[in-house]
Amino acid sequence: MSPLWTFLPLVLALLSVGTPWRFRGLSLFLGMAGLAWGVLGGMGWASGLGAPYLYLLLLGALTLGLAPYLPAYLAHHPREAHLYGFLLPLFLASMAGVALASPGLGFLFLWEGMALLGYFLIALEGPNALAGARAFFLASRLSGAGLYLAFLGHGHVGADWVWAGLLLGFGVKAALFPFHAWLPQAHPVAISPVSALLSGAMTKLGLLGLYQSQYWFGPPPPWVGWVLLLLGLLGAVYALVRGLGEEDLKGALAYSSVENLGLMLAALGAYFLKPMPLLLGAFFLHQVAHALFKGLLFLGAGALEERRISHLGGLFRKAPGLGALALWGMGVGAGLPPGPVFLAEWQLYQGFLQGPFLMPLAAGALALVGALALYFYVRLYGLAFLGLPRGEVALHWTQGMRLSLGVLAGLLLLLALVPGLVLDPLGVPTYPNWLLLILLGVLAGVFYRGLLRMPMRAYGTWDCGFQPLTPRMQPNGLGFAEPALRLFPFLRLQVGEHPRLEEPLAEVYPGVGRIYARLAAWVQTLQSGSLHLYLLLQLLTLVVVLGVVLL
Amino acid sequence: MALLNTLVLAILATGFLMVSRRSLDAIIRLYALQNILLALVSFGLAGGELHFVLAGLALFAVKGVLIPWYLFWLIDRLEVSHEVEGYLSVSLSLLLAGLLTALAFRVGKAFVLPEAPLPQGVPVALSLVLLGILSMVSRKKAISQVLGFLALENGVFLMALSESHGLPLFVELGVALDAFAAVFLAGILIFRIKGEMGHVDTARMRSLRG
Amino acid sequence: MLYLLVLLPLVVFLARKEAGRLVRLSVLVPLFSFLLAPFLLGTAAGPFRLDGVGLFYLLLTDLIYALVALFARGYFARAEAWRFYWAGALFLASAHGAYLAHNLGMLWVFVEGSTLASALLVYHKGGARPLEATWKYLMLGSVGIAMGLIGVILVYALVGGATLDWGEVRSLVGEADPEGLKVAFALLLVGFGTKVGLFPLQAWLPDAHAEAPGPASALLSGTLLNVAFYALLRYAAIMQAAGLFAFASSLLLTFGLLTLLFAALFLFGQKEYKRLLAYSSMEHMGLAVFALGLGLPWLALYHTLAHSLAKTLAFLGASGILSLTHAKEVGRVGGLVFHVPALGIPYVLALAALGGLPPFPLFFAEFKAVEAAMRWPGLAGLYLLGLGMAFAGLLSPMAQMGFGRGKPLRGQGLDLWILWLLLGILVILGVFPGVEVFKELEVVLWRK
Amino acid sequence: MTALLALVLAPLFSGSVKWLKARLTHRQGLSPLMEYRNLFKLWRKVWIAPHPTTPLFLLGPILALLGTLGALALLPILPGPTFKGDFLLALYLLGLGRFVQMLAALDAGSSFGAQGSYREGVVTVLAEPGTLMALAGAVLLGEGFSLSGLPELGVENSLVLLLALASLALGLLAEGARMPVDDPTTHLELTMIHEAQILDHSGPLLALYELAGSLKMLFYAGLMALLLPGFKPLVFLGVGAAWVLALAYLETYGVKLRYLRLPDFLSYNTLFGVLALLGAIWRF
Repeated sequence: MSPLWTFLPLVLALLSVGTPWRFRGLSLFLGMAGLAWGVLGGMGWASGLGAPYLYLLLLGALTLGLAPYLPAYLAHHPREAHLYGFLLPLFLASMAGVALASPGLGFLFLWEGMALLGYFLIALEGPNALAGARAFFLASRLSGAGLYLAFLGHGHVGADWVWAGLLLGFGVKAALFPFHAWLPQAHPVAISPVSALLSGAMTKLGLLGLYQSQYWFGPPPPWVGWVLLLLGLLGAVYALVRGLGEEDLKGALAYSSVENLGLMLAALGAYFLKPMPLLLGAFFLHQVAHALFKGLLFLGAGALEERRISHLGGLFRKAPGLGALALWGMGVGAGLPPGPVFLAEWQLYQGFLQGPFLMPLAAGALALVGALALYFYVRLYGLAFLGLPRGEVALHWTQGMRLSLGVLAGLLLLLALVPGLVLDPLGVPTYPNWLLLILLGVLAGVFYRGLLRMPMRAYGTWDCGFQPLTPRMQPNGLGFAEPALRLFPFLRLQVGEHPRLEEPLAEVYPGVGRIYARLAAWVQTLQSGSLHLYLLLQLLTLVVVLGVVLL
Repeated sequence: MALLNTLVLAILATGFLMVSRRSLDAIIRLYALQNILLALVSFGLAGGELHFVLAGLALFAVKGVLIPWYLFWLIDRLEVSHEVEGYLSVSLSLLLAGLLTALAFRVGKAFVLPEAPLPQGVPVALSLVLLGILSMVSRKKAISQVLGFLALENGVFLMALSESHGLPLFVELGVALDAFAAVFLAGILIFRIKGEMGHVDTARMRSLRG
Repeated sequence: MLYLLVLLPLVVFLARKEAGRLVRLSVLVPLFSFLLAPFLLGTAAGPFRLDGVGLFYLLLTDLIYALVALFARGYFARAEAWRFYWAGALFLASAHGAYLAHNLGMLWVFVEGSTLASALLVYHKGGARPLEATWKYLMLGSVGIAMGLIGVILVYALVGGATLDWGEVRSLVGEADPEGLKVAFALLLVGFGTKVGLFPLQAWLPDAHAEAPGPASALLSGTLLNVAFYALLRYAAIMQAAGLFAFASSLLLTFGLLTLLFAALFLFGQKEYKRLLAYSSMEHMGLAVFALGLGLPWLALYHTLAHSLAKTLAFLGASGILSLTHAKEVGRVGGLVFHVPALGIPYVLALAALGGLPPFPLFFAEFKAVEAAMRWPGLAGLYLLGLGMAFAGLLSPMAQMGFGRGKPLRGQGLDLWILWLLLGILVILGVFPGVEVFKELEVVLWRK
Repeated sequence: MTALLALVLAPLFSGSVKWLKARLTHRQGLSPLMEYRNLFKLWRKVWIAPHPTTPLFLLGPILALLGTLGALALLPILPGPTFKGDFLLALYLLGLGRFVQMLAALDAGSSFGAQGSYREGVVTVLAEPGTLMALAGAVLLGEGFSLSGLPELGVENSLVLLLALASLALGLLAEGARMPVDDPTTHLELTMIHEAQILDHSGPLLALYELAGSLKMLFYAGLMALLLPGFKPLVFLGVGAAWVLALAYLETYGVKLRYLRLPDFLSYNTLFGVLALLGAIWRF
């Protein structure tokens, strides 16, 4: 049962792009492909064939969720719809191919091909997506160079160098701390289905690669574990605090991706230091859960035309369905008990506390990340969906989107009820999460119905008796996060007429770019246009080469 | 052998003069003289084999007569001052020429091959090449650059003569033909440059940068 | 028969200045020689002999010339098309001569001939900037080639003045004195290096390619650089036969790496897109020389093939853009993929191919080169750094021209299907590299 | 089981605190049992639905109560469900309650509710890590990695457990929104943290919040009880009484910290947590 037959639906999807059937064919075949990957991945993972099959399960679930979304979304984004219809199946195929490939030419072929397809998918969005697409492409090529060093240098270079290459290669793709800057620039600017795929599926390839490298290149030296652990946690905290100050909704979601990836990297680092099934459970469950809830949130964000948080507000009343699904997504994302992400963090805590040397202190950092995540998602959900609407928001909440988000939410619920899907092959015991979920659900329902039956009277919100409250009185994006931003050293908040958030780290990469540009400009003065200089150069070359040869 | 030595030294002298003279006509005449001397050297070396003599004669005809005549015709048509402006003053260019010749003699020893027919010709040839490049680098006018290139070409031809009695006949002819074609094309270009830009000074042709 | 093959392109002159016939002849002649050449493999006539490597480059040149001539039909106005086709015919004749020449002297003569013919191509119908570019090209090319001639003379002398035939020289060179051979190779490398565009000697390349009319620069980049590289290949084979390849490879590697790094620096922030493509040609020629230095001539052949096809596609695309927008700067052209996808998509994919991205052959070439270069990890590191820098330079123009802000325009009057044909060939070559074919060619060159 | 016990005791606990504060200021004060009648009265009142509300407005108080009850259920004072790593679930159930409470505050659309919720968020960010590390340190010393295996205060592990108790005490003050962090009896909306979030909730909703507030304090008291030697329910009652005294004393004589001074105050909590964890790792 070679996994190749799962790519058949993709070929059909490519053929179906031409048909004038308004992309129904595309979504049908993508759905089939998703299902095929899900089934294959599930069976392979259950029979212990290894991590690639779990990735296929994850990719299949995300594609299944994405399939109904596409026709609805592309209907009101008609520009370049056919190009998207052509590139998306290819992009999915390349991701699945990378998961199944072993290191060498084939792996790198698909890896760089994925980077190219990703670049086109982002750049197709329009001129304002260029900066993000450029950052994405540079980061992907940097990771490609790292992989070249690792894969080809395996025989010639020491294990430390190979692992340095792997860390660079897969770390950049999995947003390891210093290399995370490209992700919050690239993912929000793409159209929502693409950013869902990028955040949900592509970043996991970096994690999968790092995990598989221990089989390809032998166990890693200890420093790799510590680097992953420390940078992962540091990246998580940094991303959350920076995300708190982020004005763009999808930008904030991208920062939350960096945070979740940081946690997964920390789990992997801890696993490399002390192999415990608990940590593996945390690593894999978090991946699947993150792919689902991040896909749900990005696709949800796609339904909104306006993306600045300070102009949203009161969406729950305009689209209760979207509000409820987004609440479930953000609840899971914040790591609250009934959700699978909490289950992953719960295992991660225990893994940290039983770790060697000073690893238990990482539990403190994880608690900080948990608290920040809570604050982050309250801000995101509260300002966007609750309170008075701050501005006029055009909403495209159509039937296809409802189905797609419903599928993803359902899968998340399934994962919460039966975490064994991911955890059983690893043999990790968990507390009966389904019991907690059902109990909370039933009791909350009973109380809710009880309160509804009680007599109530509609009246205005409490306003201290002054003039009535206006929507502008609610805090905006930066206002809500202001006290937290004061706490952390790595961000500077300029309060005043136009409050701005300065991020010192964000100046580092453009700075490097400027230095390189100055070097290039200096070299280009060599091409000064004077024929005499060129002839002189020729003479000097001749003299130097002869000198080298004769001496 | 003594005759050959004097001829080679004469060629070196013409090379020096070509670098130092300021007037274009003088340089072209010196170039013609250099070709004559070269032809004599090739006859001296030929030692009676017919095709060497033939090659020498043909080369003399092309480079000795045809090219100088073409250059004279070109200068008249161009109505440009016969003065040679350059970056270096006469004394400085002579000093540099001397330096380059010393370098050529020092390096030339490595170039001499065991059964070279004219061992003392190789360093002179190398110095002619270096002088040719020097004059191209230091001269501003387009024509003087062509002349520098021709001096370079003579140096290469002398190298061929002194290393191995010159290249096979048709290769020699091909080289000469190419040299003439290059000069001919350069002539057309100089005409167009004069027409387009009103001057023939390559130093002011610097619009293609970066 | 080989004389026929050399003189065949001159048939184009029969059509004098009448554009329609010129185009037909200019396409039929290379196609005819494309079909005829394989049958003449191995035959010899006077100084000419056709062996595997010569045939490979001959077929490549004919294919590219036919495509460029066909594309030029839509590009040039009817009146001035004859200048391009005449100069092109001369260039094709000298290229045929170079690939068939088995005598090293004749090889040099034909390479010099191709320089002069391509000078005409660059000059086309004049103007201040093309004039300046042509003059510089002529001067730098001739001086470089003259140094090459000294090298040929030294080789001829080292072999005792017996012969200049490549085959015999290769067998006789075993006993020649190594010091002389090293000096000869150094001179040849500097000589032909100027024609290939290696680092310190590359000043003419961007001017010539940027000022030449669109299809002419495609010819220059696609085929002229290969002529000089072919000569370098021959002399590298001689050095290998003489057992001095270690010395030769160190020189080749140094020049290749220098060219790569400096081309990458030149590429960055380049304002005009044709100069950008010219520097990319310089970079890829550096990569080909580097591959030759690694001792993998089959990889060098593969790299030049892949580069020629990709660069022809890019330059044809660039000339299409120029004819539509009349803007030379990257900043004034934008959103091609949105406004005129038939031209935009192949052009952007061509830039991606030049950046060494997977579905295209240059990725495979660079992968194999890094694999072979890993013997000296520092070298491989520098190589990767150079590739990264070159890609950074290519990225922003690709982004701006492909997807940036630009005024909508209509693509008309150009044969854009040629671009898609070239794109198809590139993808096929990229996915199925067919390494065995190149290994056989290597046997012709490299004596085990 | 512990949850039911705590449910019964909660109104008594908050009532007696109010009664003792009144006595300390020489006022007669309501009897501690008054709180039960107060809750019952609130339960039967008509609740006000502020204009722009969503179902979350109701879910806020419900899940706040359920979360706290769930956390209390996990405390092994009286036999109840225990498993490895249950202390994490307990703390995060409190987090669930807090999450929905903050959202409900935002829902009413008033700037006070929003200010209360983001201040609560900051307090959580400051207090949570310390408390969790302290608890983790204590759990590491015990066996079985769960609340049931917590070590009692003895001579050899006295330092770690004292630090844990101190950290839990500060945690109670921060989470329970008592004096140094937040003044429960203030009327000035701008100074409130916890009270601001429940401004718009009235009638039964307010009753649920009141109950949840005092239950949360009892949860921390229960945690501290687990760390002290002796028969668990009795120790729990003792600790509860001690906290009544402490809170009353604090709130009559203490003063509320300025909001921007909170990080300095709660950094002690983090310090104790880190020291407790280090102590547990290096066994000093």
